[in-house]
Amino acid sequence: MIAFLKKYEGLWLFVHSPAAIIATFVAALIFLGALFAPWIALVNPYDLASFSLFDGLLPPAWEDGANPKFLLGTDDQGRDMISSILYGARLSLVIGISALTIAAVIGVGLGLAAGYYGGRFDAIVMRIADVQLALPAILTALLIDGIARGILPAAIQQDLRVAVLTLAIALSLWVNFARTARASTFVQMNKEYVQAAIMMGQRPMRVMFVHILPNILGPLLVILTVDLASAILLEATLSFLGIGLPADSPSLGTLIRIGMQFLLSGEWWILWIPTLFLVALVVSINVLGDFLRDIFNPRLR
Amino acid sequence: MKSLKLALLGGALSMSALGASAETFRWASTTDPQTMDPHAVNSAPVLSFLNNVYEGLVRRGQDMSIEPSLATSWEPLEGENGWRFNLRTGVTFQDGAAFTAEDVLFSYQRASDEAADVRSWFAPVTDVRVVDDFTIDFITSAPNPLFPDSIANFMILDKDWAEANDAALPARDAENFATMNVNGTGPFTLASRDPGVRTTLAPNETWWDDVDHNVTEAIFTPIGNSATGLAALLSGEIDFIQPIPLQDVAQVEGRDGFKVLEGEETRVIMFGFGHEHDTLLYSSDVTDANPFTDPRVRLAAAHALDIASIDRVLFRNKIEPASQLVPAGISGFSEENQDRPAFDPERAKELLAEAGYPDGFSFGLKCTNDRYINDEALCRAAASMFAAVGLNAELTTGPVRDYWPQLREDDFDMYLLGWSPGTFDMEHPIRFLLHSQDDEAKLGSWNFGNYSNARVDELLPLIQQEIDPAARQAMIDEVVAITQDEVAYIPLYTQPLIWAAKDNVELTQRADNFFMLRWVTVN
Amino acid sequence: MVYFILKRMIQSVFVMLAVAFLAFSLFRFVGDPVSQMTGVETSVADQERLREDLGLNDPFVYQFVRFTGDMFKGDFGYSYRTRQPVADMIASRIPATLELGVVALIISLLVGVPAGVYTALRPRGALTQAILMTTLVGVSIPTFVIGIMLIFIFGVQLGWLPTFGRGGTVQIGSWESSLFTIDGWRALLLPAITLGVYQLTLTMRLVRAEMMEVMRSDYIRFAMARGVPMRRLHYRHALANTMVPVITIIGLQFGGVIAFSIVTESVFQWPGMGLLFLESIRFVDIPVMGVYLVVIAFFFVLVNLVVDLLYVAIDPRLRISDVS
Amino acid sequence: MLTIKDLSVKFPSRFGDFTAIEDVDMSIKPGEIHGLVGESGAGKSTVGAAVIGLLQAPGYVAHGTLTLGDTDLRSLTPVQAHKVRGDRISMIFQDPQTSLNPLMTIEDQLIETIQAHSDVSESAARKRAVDLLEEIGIKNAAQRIKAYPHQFSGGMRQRVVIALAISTDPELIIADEPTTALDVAVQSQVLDLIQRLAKERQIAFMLITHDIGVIAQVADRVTVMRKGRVMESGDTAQVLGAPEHPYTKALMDAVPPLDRKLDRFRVPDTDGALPTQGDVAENWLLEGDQHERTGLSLENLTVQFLGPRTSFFHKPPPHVALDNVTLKIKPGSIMGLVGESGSGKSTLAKAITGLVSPNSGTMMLGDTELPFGKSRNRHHPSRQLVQMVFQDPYSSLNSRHRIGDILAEPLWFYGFVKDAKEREKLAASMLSLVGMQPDAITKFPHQFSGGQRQRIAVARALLARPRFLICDEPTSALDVSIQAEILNLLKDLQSKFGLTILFISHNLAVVRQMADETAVLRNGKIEEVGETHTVYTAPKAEYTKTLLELTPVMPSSWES
Repeated sequence: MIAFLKKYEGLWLFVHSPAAIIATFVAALIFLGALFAPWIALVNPYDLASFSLFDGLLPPAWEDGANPKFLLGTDDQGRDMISSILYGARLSLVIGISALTIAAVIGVGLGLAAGYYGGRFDAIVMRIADVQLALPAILTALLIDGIARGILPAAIQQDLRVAVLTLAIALSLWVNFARTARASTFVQMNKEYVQAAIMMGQRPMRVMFVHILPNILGPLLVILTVDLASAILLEATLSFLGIGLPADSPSLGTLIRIGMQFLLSGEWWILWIPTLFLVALVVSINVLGDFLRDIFNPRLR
Repeated sequence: MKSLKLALLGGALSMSALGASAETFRWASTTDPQTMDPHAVNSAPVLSFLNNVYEGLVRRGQDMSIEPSLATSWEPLEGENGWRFNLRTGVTFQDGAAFTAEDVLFSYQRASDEAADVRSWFAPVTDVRVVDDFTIDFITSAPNPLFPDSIANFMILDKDWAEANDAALPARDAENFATMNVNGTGPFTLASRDPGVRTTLAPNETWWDDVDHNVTEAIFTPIGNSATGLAALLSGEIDFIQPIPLQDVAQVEGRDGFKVLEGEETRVIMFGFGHEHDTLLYSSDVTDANPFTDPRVRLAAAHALDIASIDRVLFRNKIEPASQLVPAGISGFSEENQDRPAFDPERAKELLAEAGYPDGFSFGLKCTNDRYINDEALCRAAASMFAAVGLNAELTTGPVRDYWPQLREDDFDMYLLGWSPGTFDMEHPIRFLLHSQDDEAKLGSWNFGNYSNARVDELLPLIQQEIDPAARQAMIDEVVAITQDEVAYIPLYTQPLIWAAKDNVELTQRADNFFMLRWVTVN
Repeated sequence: MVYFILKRMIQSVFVMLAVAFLAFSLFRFVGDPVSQMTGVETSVADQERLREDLGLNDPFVYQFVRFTGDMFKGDFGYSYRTRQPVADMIASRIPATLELGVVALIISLLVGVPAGVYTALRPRGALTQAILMTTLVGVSIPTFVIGIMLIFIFGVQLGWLPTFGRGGTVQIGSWESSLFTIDGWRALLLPAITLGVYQLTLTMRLVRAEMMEVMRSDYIRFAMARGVPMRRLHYRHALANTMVPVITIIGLQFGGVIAFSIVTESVFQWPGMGLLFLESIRFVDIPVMGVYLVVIAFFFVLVNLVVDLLYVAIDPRLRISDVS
Repeated sequence: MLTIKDLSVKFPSRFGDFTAIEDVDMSIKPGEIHGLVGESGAGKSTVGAAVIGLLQAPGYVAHGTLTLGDTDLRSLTPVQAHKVRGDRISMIFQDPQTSLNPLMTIEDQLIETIQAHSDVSESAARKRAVDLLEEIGIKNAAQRIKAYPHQFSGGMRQRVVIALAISTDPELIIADEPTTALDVAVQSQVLDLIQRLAKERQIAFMLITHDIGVIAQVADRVTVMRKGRVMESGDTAQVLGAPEHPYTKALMDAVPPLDRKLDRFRVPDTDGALPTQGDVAENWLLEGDQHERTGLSLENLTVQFLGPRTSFFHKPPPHVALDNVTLKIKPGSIMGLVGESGSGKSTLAKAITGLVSPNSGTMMLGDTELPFGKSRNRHHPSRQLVQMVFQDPYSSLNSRHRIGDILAEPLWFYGFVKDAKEREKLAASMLSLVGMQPDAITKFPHQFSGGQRQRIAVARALLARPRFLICDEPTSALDVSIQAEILNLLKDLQSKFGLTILFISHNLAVVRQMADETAVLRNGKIEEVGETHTVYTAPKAEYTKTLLELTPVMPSSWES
């Protein structure tokens, strides 16, 4: 076992850093919880008939006046907090991860091409990036939310809300990928294996994706973890501004927005339990991101 | 009824504390009045704020009854339809100019111009004649017993001042002098105005009425976020905030030094139907018909709702169940038809079976999420109650800015609506919600489902012109009875009105949510 | 040098035009302004006439050309909500947002840079792990939650700081500043901290990564070999070279600061452009939204230009031509 | 006087402690230049770092004594050690580009060092700094001192580094590869400067380098190291002229002589038996129309690069990389191309392979004309007929691809072998042809040494069945012994398959061993071209003469 660990430097470092272990444990727990939410959760918060109003505002089990059936209490609608959080985390992660993938595909594609062709194409891509940076993420989300409401037929608007939100978040994150991919591609371009491939007469697409891409995955992976955390936070902020998901299919962000109304009214758990959950999720993802950055950092090679 | 009495009690108390020491009074609300021009926008926050600066011919007292203001008395005209107003003498505007009938005529022309959003108040008025400096006649197209009531918010401004600063008409697109400056006859005048940030009022020394407030300076600041607003009150930075979220009532009452004023707003919350729709838009199982056109299905929906538990869980026992489109205590309230459909899921299922939908159907319920108190939570609760009897509601909530356009395009199966009668009389909701849509006559303009009943349409003009109160009430009762039997709408409850203030502040909470500085005493 | 600035200027104009076009073309879908502007009892006919007057029925391209045309003429149009000229509304709100943003940036630099240096020089220290963890938690809590927590702790419970608004401000020409009164600073502190937390973590982590990179470079090892005193080596040599790349990235993060300032301003009722923008969205006040976006794009472009100039000023290699 | 007694340094790693150097003994008298020579990984830099106390973390001195004069360096506290650094011991690094802080003027960095060790006023320190710069040969130093490092050429910058090193007149200076990054001409000036300083200021120099020529020219005594241990040490003439230790002998054999051409380097036979499955690849190469040897001829080829634009109005000044170069490479021969950095050698290679498009002139491969740069479409025959072996073995192979895939790519791309299994078999066989174990197919590039990677690069080039091979500094990144093996390999392959080779290098000795004809390139112009022997023994161009004189070389008198 030790030999196996030694073989891969990354693993050896992993075993020796408690922070990474705890973070992975927490993140894995949350991911699994979210994945198996329908089976674990007491009640499906999205199905209106599955909970009743009369169980509203019940405190967590350890406080008086609680109903032991709901370990962490219920929100104003009578939804069990744990089930809401699991479903909420699931939705937040679905949105976060799909937004990330879209952002990665757009960002890396444009970044690679900008780095490879350079010159005018590069300038254009960078100006588009500037325009995107000039529009803060919240703005992009607002505007896309508006378009969707304007264009899409009313009937399917409701179930497309998740897609609209994902696209909005993705559009505000692709710039990070583009900038990193472009910088790394510049470095690889004057490496000799790239010149060899170009000399052979290989098509630009093949040079970019078969040769250059594998060599710039390191820094991109780090961006992936860090941006996953900010995607989830962005979703929460959008919900706060009232643009995020509707209240009947809550994500973590919506749960926190609903919780904000009860901040002072004594029902502290409606806000703080989802917030702590979100912090645990985001911190563990960030810690993993830092750990990956150290692994891929050439200094360790 | 209990809530209105409470408000009265509050009022009486404040009258006694006279001549307390001079004080700065700081208060906040969620929205800032858009403009200082009394005729530019017909919205509650603006009219409420400007009622402290400008005055109308008549004004509402603490119990909402009509009192003399710039007009000392008024009587119906003989020989033609209309009213004669005898104006108060010796009144001056805040810049010293004398108040005469000319100013009233000028204000009427300004307020009824196309550029003024309040022109709908003067739909019945055909002509206005100045008899002499202190008498003026309003000629109406038909007998209009409620006319004086309907112009309580019609505020008078000085003709010369307006024309001198070329503010003869309310601002169309660019602002004019009246948007940022005032010259009224009211108890307070504008000291400073920083739109969206801070507006300060100072007492009007030359006010004609006797002063029973002790405010030397009033500072109004809008606070959008309700949690921040509450924090501002509890930290002592502001003396009064309207409204506060009802789940924070216990918290405020728990702290010493603060008090909560609870009352009923005149706004009735209800569900409306697409009477004219021939199919359901959002249904996954019934696509060829609109079950809601059958009154039995509408009654079933009414029976499915348990208002008592909504009150207990969502509103912490602060709402009054509503049986019709206006709350009790409003003129024209129909005493006979006070009972509303009881919570009876079994009866609801029977009705649905009778109507041919034994296992119910799915439909689209559309609600706002930022317009009425707990509107989103209410719709979710209602949807789960409907589901219990087989009416599977697919809930869509959204901000109010997109809500009205969607309703206008009939994009709903059932929708949430809150209505506060502008003239505080039953005729108002009948004119806007029950009369069938008729654009030229500007009737039924908010009757989105286009509920239409010939008898109701026939009765409206009669009600408007009937001078004798008893006969008028009888006709109103008939309309209420018809619409209750046909379940044109499902009235749910009247919305609670929660204000919070420091203990040392005496003020009066009025049912139309207007806040009058002149009844405030800070001790 | 002049060429460099000119080129950047031209590019900036394109960026701003693109932002204006993008923003304007999307506003048509954000809701119907007329329904917000008119009262409950306004008839459909009146609403239609108002829509006509405001030119909302004109073809889209025509509206856009008019919008940009007016802007170049300096006429930014009037707000649908308050009928005030949009230029005045935004101008009166710029000082609040700028001061908040700048103070937040200063806080993030004053705390972020030393923390970054410390954590870089003692990578294994206990305090370093503590700093890294707390800043990580700080950036993981949504901004609005931090804001409200600060309000309740310092505003309500302790009562030291005001819970909302800008406090006493002093009018200097047309610039309303809160930097010259104690009361102004008391009001500015909490929102600046809330806005600064995100930026602080970012700055610290950037400085840390860059500093560790620089510490491994040859000229640092040569300076060590020359026995240059450690303090001077860390700050005069290492930190100076660290700040060059860090400044560019901070410039790029400007968009983030603006985004979070919208949230911070709405929580603290801070009368800045962000709050005005939020209100104009609720009210579908298109002219204000349009001009806000263009002003933000202008600031973004300006910051980028300043960052580029800073870059050239700091790094002699760009300033002085090559081998003489 | 520096004395080192059985010094050993260890680096803890997850595999336990890795011993970098073990039982090293050495002593350097004031004024003596002591050469420390060995191949990369021999641990020479570690010795220097140990002496000045700048070992890369987590390395530590396991045991042994280090005494400078009468101070035991190991017993110093960190603060004391830092005081000694710069004051009594200084260091010079390899790359002048990165040794100076780019953001500080030369003046600041000089004054800072002087004031670090002697409390003297700033003006006095400035005066001393100016004198120092004058002493090491920088003209109008008083005015140039205000400049930034990037405003000096490579050679000048190394002089400034030396000035910094001697600014506190130390007893010992550790020079780690001080001239490796410099051109021949500048290198000899710096070496003279070091010799002058050693004599005049009685400074003990530890000169760490892999270049035996430099040692021969400058060092009084020399220590030869291999894999962390000292092989042999003594007077330079004795150790280099008549080496006793077999490793030193092999090392000396591997050094390409400048004055004569060897047909092959004497290379110690490799431990494993040479694998023989190379025949499959050999036959495959021969069956192609190889035998038809094709030459390359260039007619006044000119390549210009546009500098960065500095204004809208006038175009930026063009930088002429190649100035109408005419060159004829006879079919089946090896043409050497010699030139210093910046002479345009690589640009020529890029022009031929189409990476750069020349502005004018013609290029003929055999009898077909080669279209310029971008206009050469991707399926032009020259793409396959012309192949290239690059300089840096660590960047010429894609580190994320397996060796098998790297080698199979040309076979698949040019459509030589359709079936994947076949391709792998041919690739394995080619590996053994270039002297590698066939099982290398499944491994990744980072699992091989520099020399092995260069062999793989040659195998890749051959798998395209080229007729014309360009070798752009193929061995300058390798150690002398490895270089010898690779050069032998290229000689064998050229003679066996009759390839036409363009061999580019800055090292005159290496070109002499390989090329039939040699061209000398300077600032884009051909200074001289001709049969190699005549160019080396009777150079016509003045530039070639100076190059031959300045190249540090073993004095023939030491030949055994």
